[in-house]
Amino acid sequence: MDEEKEKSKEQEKKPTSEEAPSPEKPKKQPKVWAKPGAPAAGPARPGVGGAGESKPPAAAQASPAPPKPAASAPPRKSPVETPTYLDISQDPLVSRIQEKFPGAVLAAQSFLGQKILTVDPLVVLPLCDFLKHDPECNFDLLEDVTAVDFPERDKRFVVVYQLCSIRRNVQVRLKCNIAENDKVASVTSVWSVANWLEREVYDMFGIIFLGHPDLRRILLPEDWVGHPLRKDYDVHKQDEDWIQRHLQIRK
Amino acid sequence: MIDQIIFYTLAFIIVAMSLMVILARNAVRSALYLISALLGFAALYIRLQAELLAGVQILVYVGGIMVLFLFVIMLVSVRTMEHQARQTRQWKAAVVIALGVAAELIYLIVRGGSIFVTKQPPDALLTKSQNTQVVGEALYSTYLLPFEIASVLLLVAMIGAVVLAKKKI
Amino acid sequence: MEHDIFGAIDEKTVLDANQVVINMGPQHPSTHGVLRVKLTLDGERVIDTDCIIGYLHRGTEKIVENRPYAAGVPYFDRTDYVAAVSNNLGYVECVEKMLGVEVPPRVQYIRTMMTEFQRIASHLLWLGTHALDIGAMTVFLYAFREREEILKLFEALFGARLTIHAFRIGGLWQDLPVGFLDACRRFSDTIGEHINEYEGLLTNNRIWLERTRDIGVISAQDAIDLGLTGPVLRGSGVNYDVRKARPYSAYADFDFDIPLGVHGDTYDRYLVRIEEMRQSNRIIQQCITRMPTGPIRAKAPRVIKPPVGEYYHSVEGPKGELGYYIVSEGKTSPYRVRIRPPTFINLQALKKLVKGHLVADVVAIIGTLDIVLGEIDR
Amino acid sequence: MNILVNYVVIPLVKIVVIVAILSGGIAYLTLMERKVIARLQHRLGPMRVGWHGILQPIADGLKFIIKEDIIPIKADRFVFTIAPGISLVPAFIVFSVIPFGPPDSLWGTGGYVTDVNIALLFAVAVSSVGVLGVILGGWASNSKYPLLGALRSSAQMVSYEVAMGFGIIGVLLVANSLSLVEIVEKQRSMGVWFFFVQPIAFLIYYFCGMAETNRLPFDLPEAETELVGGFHTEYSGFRFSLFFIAEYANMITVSSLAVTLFFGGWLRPFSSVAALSFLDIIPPPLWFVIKVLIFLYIFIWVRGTLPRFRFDQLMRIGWKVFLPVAMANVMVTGAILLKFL
Repeated sequence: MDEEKEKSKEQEKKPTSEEAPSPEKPKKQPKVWAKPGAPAAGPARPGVGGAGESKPPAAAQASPAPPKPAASAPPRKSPVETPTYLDISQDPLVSRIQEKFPGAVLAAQSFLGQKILTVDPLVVLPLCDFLKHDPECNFDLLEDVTAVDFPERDKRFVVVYQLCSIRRNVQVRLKCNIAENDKVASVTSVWSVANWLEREVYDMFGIIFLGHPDLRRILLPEDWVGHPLRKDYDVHKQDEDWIQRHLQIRK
Repeated sequence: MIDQIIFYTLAFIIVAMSLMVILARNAVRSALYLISALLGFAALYIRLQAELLAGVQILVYVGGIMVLFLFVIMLVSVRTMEHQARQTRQWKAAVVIALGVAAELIYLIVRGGSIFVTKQPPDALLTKSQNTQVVGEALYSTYLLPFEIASVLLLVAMIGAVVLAKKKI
Repeated sequence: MEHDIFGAIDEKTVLDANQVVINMGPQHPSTHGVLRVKLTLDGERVIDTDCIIGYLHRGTEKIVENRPYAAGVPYFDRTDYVAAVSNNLGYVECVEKMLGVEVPPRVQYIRTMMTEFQRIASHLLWLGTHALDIGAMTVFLYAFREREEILKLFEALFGARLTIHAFRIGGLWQDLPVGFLDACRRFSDTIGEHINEYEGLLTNNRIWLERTRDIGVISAQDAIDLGLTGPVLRGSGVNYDVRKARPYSAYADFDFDIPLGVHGDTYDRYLVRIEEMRQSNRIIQQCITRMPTGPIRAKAPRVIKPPVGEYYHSVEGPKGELGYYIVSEGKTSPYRVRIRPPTFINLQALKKLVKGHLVADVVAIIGTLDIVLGEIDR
Repeated sequence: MNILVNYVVIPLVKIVVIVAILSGGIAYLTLMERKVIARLQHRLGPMRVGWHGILQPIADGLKFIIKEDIIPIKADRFVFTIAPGISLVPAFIVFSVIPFGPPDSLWGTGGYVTDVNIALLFAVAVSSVGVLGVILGGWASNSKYPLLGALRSSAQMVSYEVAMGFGIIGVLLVANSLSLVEIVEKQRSMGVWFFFVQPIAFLIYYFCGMAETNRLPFDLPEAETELVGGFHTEYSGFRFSLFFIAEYANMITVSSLAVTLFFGGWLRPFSSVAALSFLDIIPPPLWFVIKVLIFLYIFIWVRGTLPRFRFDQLMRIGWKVFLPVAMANVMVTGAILLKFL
């Protein structure tokens, strides 16, 4: 099932400069494609719709967004824009960064109104320091650090920093793509909160943060093998290995 | 007769416990034996109708000082002390002192009671409820100076302890 | 002044009890779960702490990667298991945002109301356990008495009390049962008095003041630097509440205040949470009186397949900013779901907060951080 | 023969009776505590065993006896074993000097086991021994939480013993005797309970008593939410129950002494007012018990209401509040007595 083509997903984050009919806020029109009146969202105790069994009849492709074929988007009857990544390289924040760190921002996009800057991993630390202390940026709160694994890409990991400025009440997301053995600078010196967050990313993805004061596993035991949130992590095998090693239980 | 039995029983307990104090390898057990010995003394005092002394003995020594003893012993790691050498190079000095004390004791035993001048207090002082009062009067009249000297000494010791414990005051 | 005469004595040789390492937890009554705190003590004074967590790690984020979107909801009941409604709200809204589904106002109101009930319930649990940690046993039982009423409401509406699978993507499981709003109103009318009751036992109690004032002080700047959110942040006087900063659900429609602390100590955080319960009650009352009619489900797709993209949506959970970051590859199950766990991040501040305090304060500070291990370990 | 009866048989009988009553009283004190606290907290408390849980203490006792008695492998077995006894025995010995009836009661043998002339000193001294059991138990467990509990206990004990002693001296000055019987008699002859003469002394005594019995808000040595039970963390089964019994026995001791010293012991209220003589319908020992129960109730009430002090605060209050106030009380009392008597 689900023989959607996900192979063509690699460079999907290409900014789509042409035709920006989709606004910042998601235009939320109901996408009706269940039978109207049928209990759509939560009919009964068991979760809605089983695993991907209901196969959409035909790809809808109403959406224009060219670089990434939106074929995988659910088909819909009413022609509604599928939200896409929009280019925001003219955004004042981006230009502010660009003038300070030329070339640091590899891509500036927005998705559903959220700003996403893909930055050069080499400048993460100075850039973060700048973003925090620059009075015009003032991103004083590091909300989250996490990562996403795309094993089929060259640079398989995306490290994601979710920043927020409490005073200006704006958010921005920094992303940097790194390869498996790349390291990225720790931002613990900028925001103390990054300490545990980066430890968790290390624990779950095996990404090394340079300059981290205490880079140990945090949720998993010290002697755990592997990094579970990687897509190629075999849960069952690892689990059995660990149990065998520690509890001497054999199947 | 009964008096004798009681006395010798108590004396035996006290001596045995005192020996255990120095023979026990574990400091906390030593403290336990010391407590037992002190309680034995308290019992002796009661037998001598010195109830106040017995009460003070328990209150001050058993309830107060031994608590502090244990406090200190617990802080010092007893289990490492157990493994330390019991025989130090001081044993020669110890033998000399022990022999001296033994000689003294033997002398006292040989000479018997004749070297102790015992004064029988007036009967009135030994009546039941007067005990405490007698001690109090003696302390604050006849023995006022030693009493005050002792308290000053204790004060000095206390200040010294505070200074030692708190480097930065 | 320094006495050099004593310098020659190495204290360690005299007393090697200067530093004791003591394990608080993972089985300890006041770590609120299987948290293990390694305390390095000098006497009873805390020199250093190290939190060892993960005993409850279930790999929630990994599990939901392999589940359809809708089937992920119950897993988030079990992260912060004492605030399941808030967790559900964050996830459900995040998926809805990605889908572009707008839920009807009645759903918004019900969700908001139930989330505020959940906030009160969570704060009650916090209050009870926090007070119990400090030795005030009666408050604990009082708080549980009222929490029980909330759980009964949950049971009536959601069919369960704790892990309740409160919301569905696109709406609700069922409409409010008959008489539900009256029950809510009854609760809402009395909770104020009950809060006064707790305050009567604690707020001006000399011992309570001594135990909480100037304990675990954190300045506004440090709090932000440590990524604290929720009442812990607001106790330091930082006005940041996601309900006001980025209103979601129906919060924009209601009048409520954000209580702020001044000193950033345990007592201020206590006051903030107490006042938050009152404000939550205000929201609930507004919800009850203005409850709109209408459908309880949006026209959401049956198979939920958000378009390729990513979204970070955060809600103000009872314990802080609860964020969901979902990466979709256009499949029926999310490519990656990241939970921003507020208590995980808040717990990190423990090290800073307890430094120099006594063992008894560690308990008070763990209490004031209002942690829940299900969420920390996920 | 007469000596044998007077000094052996009668005291022995009294001791047996008192120990029996006390044991039963302690058992039902636990039930009372649970019921009262439950009442304070809007719940029912024990309801299953017997009518309204009336047999609960027996079930508890059985449970304690039947439970496995665990001695940690690294514990000091000898000390670990005897520590609960060291705690328990003094708690019971104190009752040998506490009078619960006038000297002419119980067929002229006196409502007490013995009336020694230093009874008050004896009571204070012996009850101070009990803490040794706590300390030794905490140390012998060879575990960190119990050790911390033991350290707290010893520090707390030493601090509060001093203040308590000074508090009692106020009474001594007024009563001019250390005998508890005479203290009560003095209250009758003066026609006023010493509480009204020495209210400050009473408050200090009672608070220090709470501290000495490790009860909230002073229950730091056990503080189950911090030290997971403190000194008795490693104890289980019967040995644990000995500590438990000792704590409750100490509660009764403190209450009994408070009644004896400050509230006229076995005397009925207004014992000098003849118009109230109908109150004599209740025999003196019962008056004593009633008063003790009131104080026990206060113990429980406080536990249900107050949070716990922190250790340093506790020490500060002991040394910087109670002790100076108690000393001032002694001085003022002494000055007044010198001036007017």
